[in-house]
Amino acid sequence: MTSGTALSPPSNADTPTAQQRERATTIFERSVAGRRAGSVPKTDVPERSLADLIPANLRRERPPQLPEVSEPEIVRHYNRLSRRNFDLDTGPYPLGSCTMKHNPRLNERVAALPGHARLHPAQSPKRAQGALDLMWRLERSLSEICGLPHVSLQPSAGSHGELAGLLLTRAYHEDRGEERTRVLTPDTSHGTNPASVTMAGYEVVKVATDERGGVDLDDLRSKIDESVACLMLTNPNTLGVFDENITEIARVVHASGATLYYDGANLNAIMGRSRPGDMGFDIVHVNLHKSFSQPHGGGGPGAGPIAVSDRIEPYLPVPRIVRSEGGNGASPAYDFDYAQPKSIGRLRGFAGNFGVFVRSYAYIRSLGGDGLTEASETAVLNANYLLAKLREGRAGRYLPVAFDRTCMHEFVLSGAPAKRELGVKTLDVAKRLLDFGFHPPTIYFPLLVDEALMVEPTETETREALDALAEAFDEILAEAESDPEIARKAPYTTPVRRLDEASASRHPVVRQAL
Amino acid sequence: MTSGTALSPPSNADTPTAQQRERATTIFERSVAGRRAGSVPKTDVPERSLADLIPANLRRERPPQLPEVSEPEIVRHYNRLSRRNFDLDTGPYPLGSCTMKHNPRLNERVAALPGHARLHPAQSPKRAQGALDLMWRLERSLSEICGLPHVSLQPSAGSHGELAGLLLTRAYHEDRGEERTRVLTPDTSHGTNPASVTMAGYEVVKVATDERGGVDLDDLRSKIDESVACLMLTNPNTLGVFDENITEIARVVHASGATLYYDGANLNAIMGRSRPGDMGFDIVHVNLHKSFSQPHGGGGPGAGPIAVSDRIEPYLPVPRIVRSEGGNGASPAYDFDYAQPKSIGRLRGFAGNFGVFVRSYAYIRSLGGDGLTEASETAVLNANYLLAKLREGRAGRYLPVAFDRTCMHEFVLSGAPAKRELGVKTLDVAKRLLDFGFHPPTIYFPLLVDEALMVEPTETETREALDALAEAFDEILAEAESDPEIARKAPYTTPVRRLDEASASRHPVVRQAL
Amino acid sequence: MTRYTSATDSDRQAMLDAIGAGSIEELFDQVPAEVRLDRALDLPDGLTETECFDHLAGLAARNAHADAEVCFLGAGMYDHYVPAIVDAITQRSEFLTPYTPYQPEVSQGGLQVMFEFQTAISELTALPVSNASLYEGPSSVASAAYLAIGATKGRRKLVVSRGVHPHSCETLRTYAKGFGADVVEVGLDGGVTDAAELAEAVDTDTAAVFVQNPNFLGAVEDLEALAAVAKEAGALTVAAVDPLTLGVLRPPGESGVDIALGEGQSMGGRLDFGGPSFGFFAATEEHLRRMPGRIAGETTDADGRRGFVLALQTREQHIRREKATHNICTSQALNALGGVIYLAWLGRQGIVELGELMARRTAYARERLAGVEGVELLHEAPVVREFAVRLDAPVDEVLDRVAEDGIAAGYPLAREYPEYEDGLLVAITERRSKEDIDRLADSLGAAIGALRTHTVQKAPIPEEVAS
Amino acid sequence: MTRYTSATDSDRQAMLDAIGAGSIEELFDQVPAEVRLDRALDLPDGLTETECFDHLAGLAARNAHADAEVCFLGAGMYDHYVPAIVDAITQRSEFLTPYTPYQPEVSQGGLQVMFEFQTAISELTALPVSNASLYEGPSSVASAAYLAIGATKGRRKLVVSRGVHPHSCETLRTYAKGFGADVVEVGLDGGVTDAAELAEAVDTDTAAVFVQNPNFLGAVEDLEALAAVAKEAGALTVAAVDPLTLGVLRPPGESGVDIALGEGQSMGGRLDFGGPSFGFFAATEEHLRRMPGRIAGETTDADGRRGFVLALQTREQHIRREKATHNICTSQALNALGGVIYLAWLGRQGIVELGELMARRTAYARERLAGVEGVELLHEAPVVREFAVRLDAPVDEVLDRVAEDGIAAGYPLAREYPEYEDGLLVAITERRSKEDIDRLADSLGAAIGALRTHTVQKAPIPEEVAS
Ligand SMILES: Cc1ncc(COP(=O)(O)O)c(C=O)c1O
Ligand SMILES: Cc1ncc(COP(=O)(O)O)c(C=O)c1O
Repeated sequence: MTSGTALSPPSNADTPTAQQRERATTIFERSVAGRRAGSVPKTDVPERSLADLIPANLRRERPPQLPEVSEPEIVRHYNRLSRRNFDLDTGPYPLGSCTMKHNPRLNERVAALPGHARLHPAQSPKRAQGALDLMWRLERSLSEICGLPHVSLQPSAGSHGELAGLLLTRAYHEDRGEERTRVLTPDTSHGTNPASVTMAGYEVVKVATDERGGVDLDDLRSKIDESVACLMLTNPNTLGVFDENITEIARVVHASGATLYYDGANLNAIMGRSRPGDMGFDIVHVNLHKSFSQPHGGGGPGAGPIAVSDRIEPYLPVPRIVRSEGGNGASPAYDFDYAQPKSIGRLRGFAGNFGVFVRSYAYIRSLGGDGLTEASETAVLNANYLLAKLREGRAGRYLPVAFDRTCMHEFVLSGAPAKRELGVKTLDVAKRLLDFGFHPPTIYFPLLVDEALMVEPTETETREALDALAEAFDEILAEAESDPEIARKAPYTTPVRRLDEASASRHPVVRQAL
Repeated sequence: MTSGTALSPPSNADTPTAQQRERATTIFERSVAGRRAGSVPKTDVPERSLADLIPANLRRERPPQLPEVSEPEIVRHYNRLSRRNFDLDTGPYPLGSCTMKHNPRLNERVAALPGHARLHPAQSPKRAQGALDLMWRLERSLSEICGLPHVSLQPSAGSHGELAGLLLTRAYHEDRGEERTRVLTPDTSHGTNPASVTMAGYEVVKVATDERGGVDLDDLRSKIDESVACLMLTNPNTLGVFDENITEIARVVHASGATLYYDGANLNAIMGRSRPGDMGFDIVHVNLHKSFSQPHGGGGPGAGPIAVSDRIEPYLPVPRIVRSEGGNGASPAYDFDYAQPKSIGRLRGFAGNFGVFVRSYAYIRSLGGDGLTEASETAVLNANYLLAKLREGRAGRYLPVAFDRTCMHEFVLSGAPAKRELGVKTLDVAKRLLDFGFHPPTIYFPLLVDEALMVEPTETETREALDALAEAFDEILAEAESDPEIARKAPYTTPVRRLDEASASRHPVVRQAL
Repeated sequence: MTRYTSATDSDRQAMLDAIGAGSIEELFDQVPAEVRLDRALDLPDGLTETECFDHLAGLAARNAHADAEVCFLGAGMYDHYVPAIVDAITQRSEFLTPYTPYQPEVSQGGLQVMFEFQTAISELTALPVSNASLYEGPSSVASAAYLAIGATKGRRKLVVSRGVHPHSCETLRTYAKGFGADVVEVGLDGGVTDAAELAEAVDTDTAAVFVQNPNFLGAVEDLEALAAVAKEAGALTVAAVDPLTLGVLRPPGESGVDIALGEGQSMGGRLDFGGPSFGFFAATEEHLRRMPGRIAGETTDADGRRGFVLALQTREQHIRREKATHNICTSQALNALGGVIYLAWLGRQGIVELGELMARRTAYARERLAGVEGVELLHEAPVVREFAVRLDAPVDEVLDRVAEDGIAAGYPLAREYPEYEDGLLVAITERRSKEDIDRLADSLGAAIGALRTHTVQKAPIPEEVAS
Repeated sequence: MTRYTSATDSDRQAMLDAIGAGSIEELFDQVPAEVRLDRALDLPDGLTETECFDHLAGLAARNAHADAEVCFLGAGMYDHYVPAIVDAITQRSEFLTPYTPYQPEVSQGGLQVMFEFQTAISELTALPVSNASLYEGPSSVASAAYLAIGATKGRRKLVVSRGVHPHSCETLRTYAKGFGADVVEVGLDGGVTDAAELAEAVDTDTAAVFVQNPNFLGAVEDLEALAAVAKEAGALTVAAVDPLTLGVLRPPGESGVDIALGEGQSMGGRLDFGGPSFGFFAATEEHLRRMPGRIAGETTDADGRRGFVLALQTREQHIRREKATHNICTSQALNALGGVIYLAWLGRQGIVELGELMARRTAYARERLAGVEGVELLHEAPVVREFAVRLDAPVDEVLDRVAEDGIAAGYPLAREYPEYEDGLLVAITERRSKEDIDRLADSLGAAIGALRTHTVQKAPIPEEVAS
């Protein structure tokens, strides 16, 4: 119903859609010499030739070829372009590991308040007390949710948080005079984990996954030693299952002196139900653009605050936010503290993605503690319900769940049987889903699972939407039983059809020729 | 190009589009008992049973069956619905007489400022000086543009302004002890004109149009006498031509003691070039949602301020805005004046559509006097260019212009030859245009012209867009030459195809059954 | 070139060539010299976007708005919270920029919204048919009179309760001149419409009786009793109702009312200093073909798909011209969209909870203020969201003082109700907390106290008052 | 049920039945008891939308923002006007809510925007290839270091001009720990990078030289001369540039720079107390396959239609994992969209006019302030949008006084440049008029004057000063 496809979509491309008939035209191609939208105020100070102000050799001769278009053309161009995107408000977006939950517009409204949106980052903290107070409150909230005492909001996204965590780990060990060189990550880990490890100057060592989908304890024990700086985990992990051995894992890691890092991308499964700090993690990053409703914006912005234990605290990035209780009834005062001798230093300019903090803080206050817990419970309920629905149908046979147990907020299917028995790859199923008005799940990740489909419905999808999604899967597999070509050539109804990604990398064209 | 159709659209409905496959589902049909979006703050005052506050016989028993839906469902529902509309930011919208010009987003921004959007209408004028100042400035601007000294912003739209003008006329004549019963309108006039005449208690008398498209002077002379209260004109009129005899018409009308009313819907043709006041009009209404860029909103809101001459001024609606110069350097003060003994009284609550005033005032200040003049010049240039382009192609033969002369901001074609020679009606051409990605012109108006198409491109369309529109017309007529069925059965690509309007009126279903 | 046009000099030249004209001047030849403006408009030069924004922001800064004050102003428009989704959705170009849906195939979004809106209003009012909006409240009352005169075969008397919003009464009088009808007013008794006086006023020439619920003084009327009087004489009953009270108050459709209408601002609308908002208009089945304004109807397309169109257009000016049931064309579609989004957001439970919260807070506020020295109730009738008091000090001066505490205390009745020269109307919404109400009470008390002693110094008065 | 979820009790029951679970509790059985949270989160209760709005508005009200003050703050982020169309377009769900475009067939909008963005950045910097955004300015500098180390086969020395933004230097130092690289700083001379000192610092182990233009003190650097020194030693030149000066300043691509990057906030971005904004990153062709971040590329679909995809993904973490050129995943796509809309809005003429206006106003402001008693220029190098002065009074106290006049006078240099303990950085945009500048000058003069005489009273000092 929400998916909006009463009848099944076309299975051929005989009649191109309106968008398909339209040649993609860039704003630069719409440029006509002399046209313009914006205008700059007239000079109200003495007219001076630029020659007097900037030496000739430092001046630009030919202006950059920016587009020359009128305002109506710009608005029409980008409005039309926007309709070539699938978005969260079009239909279900069960993209595994990405937590595509509803983006409340209240958060956009409060982020746009001039007191937030128009606050200059170089404003004296004395005159930005509301902003520091908000950041302080968000730090405290995340601390409670993660079960770790100290928070830095500075990292700009999850991977930035990972890098921060690894540099904190390095600082921690070096401060204790230890030289550690290796970081362990499960073979199911997200690509940012190993990439961050390398950027932090460590060597990546893979840890195997056991038959329950958790960390293979024997493999872990065999690989851990004094050269290991850190174990990076996601829990529930990218298979959507909770590692039941987490306490033992933490014991082993701590015994070796390494730190235990929590990749918070899957926090949406356990808010109010379980806390990384209580599991023994030393460092956690949180993706505010996942569990805390910051819109993804087509690839950002986000924010990746980190929460840490006492032993890591001295190394947190600067500036820190400090609060001093206002004596006799006065309200407390907030300030930035730069004087942290052991700090790893800055990870970016100013104090982080404040606009994101505003949205996520508004989200946390809107739901409250119970609401966050209910959000996680419903996310897990929705995932298990969708999985059950899929099992009932053809997916049960062609797209079995990779690890057959109760899942958390997401689950991973294997398209291996579909490929084998129907000749339809996971990629084909995903593309065909587009014709049914759904965004496909994450595909071919985690690498561990053959032909993986990683499905995360989130708590904000309705039961009807999940039913419709399950039906679509079933119909696609039914089609494939009779004619696999349909999926192999899909999609048919999207603004463009299957794109040649290989050639785009072989002969990259990365800008409009002018 | 802007139209976005490189290839011509399908000419059959064999493959329904995604939107066509989707059954229209109302928000009420999405309702599930117990779901909700908004929440109401908890009671912070003593809990009281309603029974103590409202007698049982005045209380409601069963609550109204409003939808029960979560916020994500609402957002998705209306976002998806929105895509079933054609809008100004999708493509050209040459709807004659409606002036579908670009809607600047700056105007939306300033209208949303809390000082405007959150200002209560019952606020004391003392504490709303900015709002009254803005209204005063807008009144003065419209006065200058119309060439008439006095303005009331109160009317809510054009037709409201017309009614105001006719009630002003009544008050004016009655005040002079005259009993006049008839109002003249050309046969080309817009439907609101005669409808307003009737609501104002007058009898409508039609005046003929001459072969140049203007008022037939002989017919006018033959019908005017002491029983005539007013002549309502649009100039340029709905044929898009300027009445060259306007001065003589004004002389005749005034000689009879009647008032001359100007329907300002076409003001966009002459801003800064000619002024109704200078033509001899006593009363003018201005559609802020046409010439002054207030978005049409799918059928409002708008505003229809009126400008009048000295002799009409005493009867203007209350409240009036009055300005008192602040003595010695103090800034002037503004107030509402209700004490106007001869006023016709109120036409609505409070002081008019203030939010619209803000947008239109911002528009006037953005363009300035020269900008407004250029807007009108470009509107006339665009119309004549499009007409020339059409003439070059098949439209010249099948859709000839009704009055063959230079047009102003719009022109009227006659589909009579197309109907006769191709068997394709104006309605068919209009529906087929939808498949080409254009909104059709106004059709079957003015009534005077057989199979009329009324085309108003406005100044904000690009030359490329006009070329594309002309091409589309030509292609449609080419198709019709070979196969008229294509147009007769169009459209094929819209969310729904041709709708049965007759049955909707024969057996009206005007609400969702629950 | 303005920033909203795109014709460059070379565009202009090429276009003139295509037209075969030598200059733009030439295109205006048809405008006779004597009516051409031979000078530039006497208006300020155009501003860049940033200058224009700063100028408008400067004007806005001179208004005391409802975020800058604690606002107890009502009198027809109320400071209810506007959900963020209302702005987010109504600002989408697809809803913001189209014209009235004359081409239904590409207007299904707007038309379905109208259909949903009509359903919501029909549910609220418990009347079977609703239009898709009118301009706003008071002019809708006048439009109902036009309908009533037609429906009652030319009866020409309009009987109006003094409890109806003064703006509505004045608008009705303005329009009545055109209708050739007489407006007769019926007074109040104990805050509500005087039923006996009404019975006397209504006769066989009466086209309609106009009442409001809650009425302008906040009192809940007995619609059923009043409607009975009208029906008796074969007149229609027109009730202006407050939509957000319809979760708790008996709906007009269950009270014998023929036409229910009202101001829609409180349903997701901005205050906007009074407009744009929208008027709603619902009626019994028999009046469907006399309704003013647009009405969306359900139908099917060539392939049998469900779809929506403008129904019954033969009522309208663009078809029926001088015989139209009304002259309205552009209405308030976008505001009505905001209304239906708001009602879906509030939902079946919310509309009741909101009514109950308002009733309880209003009761608290009324008692709290009644307890303030120098304040007494203007009437004792039941109220749900607004109530009237009398102040023992010059109202305008009191308001000015209270304003200094950052409070807009209410709407002074004096201008429109000389008989309540000392009257003040106080409105409550879900945004006015108990704490706000207590602040109001304290500030009012202080202001009245100060002004009274102030008066004391001015004129000698009996001890007992002075002490 | 939260207002963002829709599972009612009966939904929940039906869903549990379908799952075959007795309770939601049961679904969490896999979480070992010892790590389950057996209490409610210690967070405040949820708020209704209106309460939440009021709470956030209350916090916002405690910030002195750029509409409430005349803002001369810069230091990397600037108060430029954000055109209304930027908000209108970036707030459309279709751009606001999607994830990174992993399914290109339904992400052509976002992908084409990236392609247009890359083109605009390439034009601005006069470098052939650009990515689709990084987090923000300073971390982009560190990312360039990572590229340079790879590109120079493991050279491990990073030479940084003291004219580079302190936040960038500090971020570079933080990252360098991970890279195992050394950061060496080169000082300034007369406001600009000391070329001689640079020449000494750069050697064959130098991976890259980092400069900024205009530099942190506002001075325009001679990029070409500095780049030549680097090239000499086979090191890359990385220039952090201010995009809105590139209409008038010689672009890095024409000055021998290998990598140009910077902070994008000034191009249509909000101030947002420092983020989110975006970083841009452009380079010479040879570095394409080492670039960090997303890059959109043009291709064709199965029917030969033009389309866009994420190109060169084999550089990225989700494919190459530990061998990736960078770890970045979520970036700043929405802010980059704002940037390309802004640049299209400003256009080819506008970018030049804006640069000229800033240069002229900055020159005026610099002279005006230099004329103020107690203010002198910190350097005489050419400037275009920002300049540095020294104050003859405690800077922080001066700023507090000036703030009382509703002016944010500038950025104090003391913390990051102890050698300029009395330094103040003043930024100019198209929003700061001559009038604003004059107000600043007067207010500064008054504040300094007051504080000096103030000091007089404190300590005895030579007459000539006192008089
Ligand atoms: C499991 C996991 N870890 C890390 C990340 C990286 O987070 P970000 O994209 O915010 O850098 C993601 C994002 O997809 C993820 O799913
Ligand atoms: C010529 C003319 N007159 C009057 C009107 C009525 O204006 P409004 O829709 O604002 O009531 C219109 C609107 O289409 C019109 O075109």
